[in-house]
Amino acid sequence: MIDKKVQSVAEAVSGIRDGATVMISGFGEAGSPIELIHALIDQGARELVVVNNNAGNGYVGLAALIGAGRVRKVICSYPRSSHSEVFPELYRAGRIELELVPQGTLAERIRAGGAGIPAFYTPTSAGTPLAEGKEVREFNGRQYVLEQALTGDVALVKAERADRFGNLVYNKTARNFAPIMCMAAKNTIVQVRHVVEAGDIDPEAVVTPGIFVDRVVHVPNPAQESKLVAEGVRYP
Amino acid sequence: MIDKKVQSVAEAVSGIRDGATVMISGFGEAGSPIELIHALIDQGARELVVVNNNAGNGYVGLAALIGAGRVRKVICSYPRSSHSEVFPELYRAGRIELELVPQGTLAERIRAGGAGIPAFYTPTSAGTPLAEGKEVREFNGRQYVLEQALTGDVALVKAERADRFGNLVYNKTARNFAPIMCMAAKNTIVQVRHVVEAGDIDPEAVVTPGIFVDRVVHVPNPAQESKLVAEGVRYP
Amino acid sequence: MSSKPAGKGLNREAMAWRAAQDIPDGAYVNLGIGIPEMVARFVPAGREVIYHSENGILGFGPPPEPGQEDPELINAGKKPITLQPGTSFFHHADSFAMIRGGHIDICILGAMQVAANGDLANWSTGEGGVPAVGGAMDLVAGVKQVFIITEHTTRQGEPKLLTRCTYPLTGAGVVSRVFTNYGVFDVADGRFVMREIASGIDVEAVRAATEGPLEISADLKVVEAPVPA
Amino acid sequence: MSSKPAGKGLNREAMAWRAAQDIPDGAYVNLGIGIPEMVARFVPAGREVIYHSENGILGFGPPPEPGQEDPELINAGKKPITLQPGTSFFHHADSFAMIRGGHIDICILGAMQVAANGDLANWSTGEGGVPAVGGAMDLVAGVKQVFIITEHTTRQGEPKLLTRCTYPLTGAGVVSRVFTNYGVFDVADGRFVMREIASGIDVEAVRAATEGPLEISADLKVVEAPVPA
Repeated sequence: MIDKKVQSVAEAVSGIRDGATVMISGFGEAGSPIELIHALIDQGARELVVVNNNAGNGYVGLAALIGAGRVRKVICSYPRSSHSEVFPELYRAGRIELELVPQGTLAERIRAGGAGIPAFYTPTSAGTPLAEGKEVREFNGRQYVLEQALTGDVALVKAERADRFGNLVYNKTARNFAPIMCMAAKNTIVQVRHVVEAGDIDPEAVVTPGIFVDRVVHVPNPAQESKLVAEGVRYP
Repeated sequence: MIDKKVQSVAEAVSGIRDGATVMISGFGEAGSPIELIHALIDQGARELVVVNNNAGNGYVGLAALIGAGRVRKVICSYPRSSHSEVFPELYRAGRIELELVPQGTLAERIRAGGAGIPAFYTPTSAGTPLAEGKEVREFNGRQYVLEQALTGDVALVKAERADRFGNLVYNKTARNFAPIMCMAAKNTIVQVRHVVEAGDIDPEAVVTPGIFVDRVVHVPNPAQESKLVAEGVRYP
Repeated sequence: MSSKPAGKGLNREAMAWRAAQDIPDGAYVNLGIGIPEMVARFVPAGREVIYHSENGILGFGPPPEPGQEDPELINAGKKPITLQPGTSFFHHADSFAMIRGGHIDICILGAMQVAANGDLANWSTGEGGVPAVGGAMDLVAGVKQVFIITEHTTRQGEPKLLTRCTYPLTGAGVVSRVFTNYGVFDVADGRFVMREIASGIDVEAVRAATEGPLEISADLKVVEAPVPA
Repeated sequence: MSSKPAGKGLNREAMAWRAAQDIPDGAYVNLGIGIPEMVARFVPAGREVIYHSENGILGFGPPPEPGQEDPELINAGKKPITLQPGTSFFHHADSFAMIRGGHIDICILGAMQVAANGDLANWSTGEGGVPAVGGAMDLVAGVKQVFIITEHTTRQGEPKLLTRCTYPLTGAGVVSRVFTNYGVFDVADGRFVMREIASGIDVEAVRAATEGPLEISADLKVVEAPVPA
């Protein structure tokens, strides 16, 4: 019988290797799989390339992973926020690499990676410094930039509910990058607030079909990043 | 107040021009907006380019539109079926044009059209006659074919439920091409079994957000194409 | 025409109010962070506007009452918002398909510099620091009409409406209208066309504060902002 | 080795049964129209297999009881299917993202011709008529393993396992295994490697009916099909 559930976040992140490309869901704190990220810190993989919209807040979650020196490079659209200290400091010191990608191009590159599309043209960034070094081509009189797919060795994702097949639904705007990251990674690891029986999720309302999911771990009361930041928590 | 509902299928298809590219949802009969197609026959637009997975069955729906001589060209993946007479006859007589597209490429071209992506590379059809005349390019040691976006002047779509904003949900495998056609057409016209109040569709379960929909018409008891075909019905 | 000292013109609320008047009933609108976010408060009664945010929500409502915030119900500015009848959620690729695919009618953004050819610079001064772009380049590339709300000059008094942007571009030839504290400007045919002027502001003062080519509409009107200026 | 006349070998059910044995527990599988569709009936007990169909469904069940058919619940062959716990629906672009993106483990298709270099021809004889391709080119381009079930020769007795396909290709270098009425063949390193032979079939008869380079495995086994042949 298919059952993608594992018993702990430690088991969920086992096997992630040094040098892996790790996609991490979330837009700011909404949808950030903070317990999986902390488990990855404990697990110890190094030289990671992280794909996320941002670069973490305070000293927990993604910021803690970066702060622990585990991340070689961040691919993101917006690495600044009012509570981001860790990434800016390392970046200014030349100790971490940044690939800055417009947010929609980032989303489309991830979606392309999941859909078997190696590259596509987009109008975004044409005529700007972010198109430098990239092929530009005209279609119907307008300039478009060639962008390449992004894939992950691993995705760490937060969802609301899962069944044993890995079918997922999300909560409100915590959905954001999660569904496309599930598609684009070889090994998709999901923390969920609720584990339900097969058949309990309406087949019309499944957002991520289980085919895109490898491991599911039950985290019934996930931490809220902004609260941890406000409390000055540091992980570990 | 926004209200995309119109009062009749005739009003729904009003304004469709000669020469328009018309995307029509459905996979065989499942999801085919048969009442809208019949209204389009009555409306009279000619020289249409139709995008559909197939080319109609019997002498109703899409087959009737083609049989009425309204269609200049069909863009599809599979124009044959056990009950398709109209298209094959016109095709053999050289009286209708066919652009044959692999089904996944067809879906992706439509999705690209809706997403503002003018072109993309795909492995599908590389090394086959359907790649002839197309740019082929290597990424990571594999051959990919450049495919262009498809957009529609109009989409005729069948859905299960809509609210006044045009938010849509579908029924089972009748969903198929409808959501991406809603995205790819300038004027998306939808027939629905049920019209519901705003707020009655779970925001987590909306499949097509209303931004992709222009007109909604209530067709509470849509005909079943296979029954009409079995009964030998011809439209008009 | 006498050249009296320029007043401050419209305040932030008045600029947001003026931009809101140009949003038609039924429009799909994306509002940037800062003054643009305030626009929603000033849309005229009777117009139903549907707001989109990059992080995957359409048709959301105003900020919640204090204490009712949901950290998983936010806009792209990471501020709390609310559900209302007709809201829908979707993932990031679908959200930017709406943007890039030309489905959003209007986006309203801030600017560091706007050029008379429609170029916009609003993400980087090009001077180092940590670069961050977010969804701005996607919005200006995809949304049908790009409106800008900005102070007419920098805090140092330097013009922001230029012949050519000197900062790195967000998009080339993308801006169609600019709302500043001095008035309303269309961007057309390589110049700024001033359509409306703030009460108490002198045309010559606007000329002096504008580096790019500026045409004054023969039909120049005064901005009628009911918001206390 | 004596060359006795070749029997017919496995019948359609036996071919489907044999292919079904090679589907592991937990696999995501897409079955083509015809004999491949029959494979689902023969998956060994205890293995849970998740079936995908191009028209936007994953995890569906067997055909319904007569009278229970739903015209809006069908597979890509337009035949009625059923829901079961864990089924999900999605649109066509997402469905082919599963295919093209390498998320389906195995697809099983029919063939007009298969070549020893893995080329497949199964959509057109190139001889006119109304061409139709469906999702075959997407499946062979994207699915991790492509299995073929086919009679070993055409009705006219012409070989279907060739050095090079003469019909228009569905995909180049895509087939990994072929199940015929004569046995089981891996496609590897530019040749067919016969792993198993149908009971009552002579190796020399297989050689005679195979145009492409054929190697007989040193470990050749007899297909153990419990299905009446």
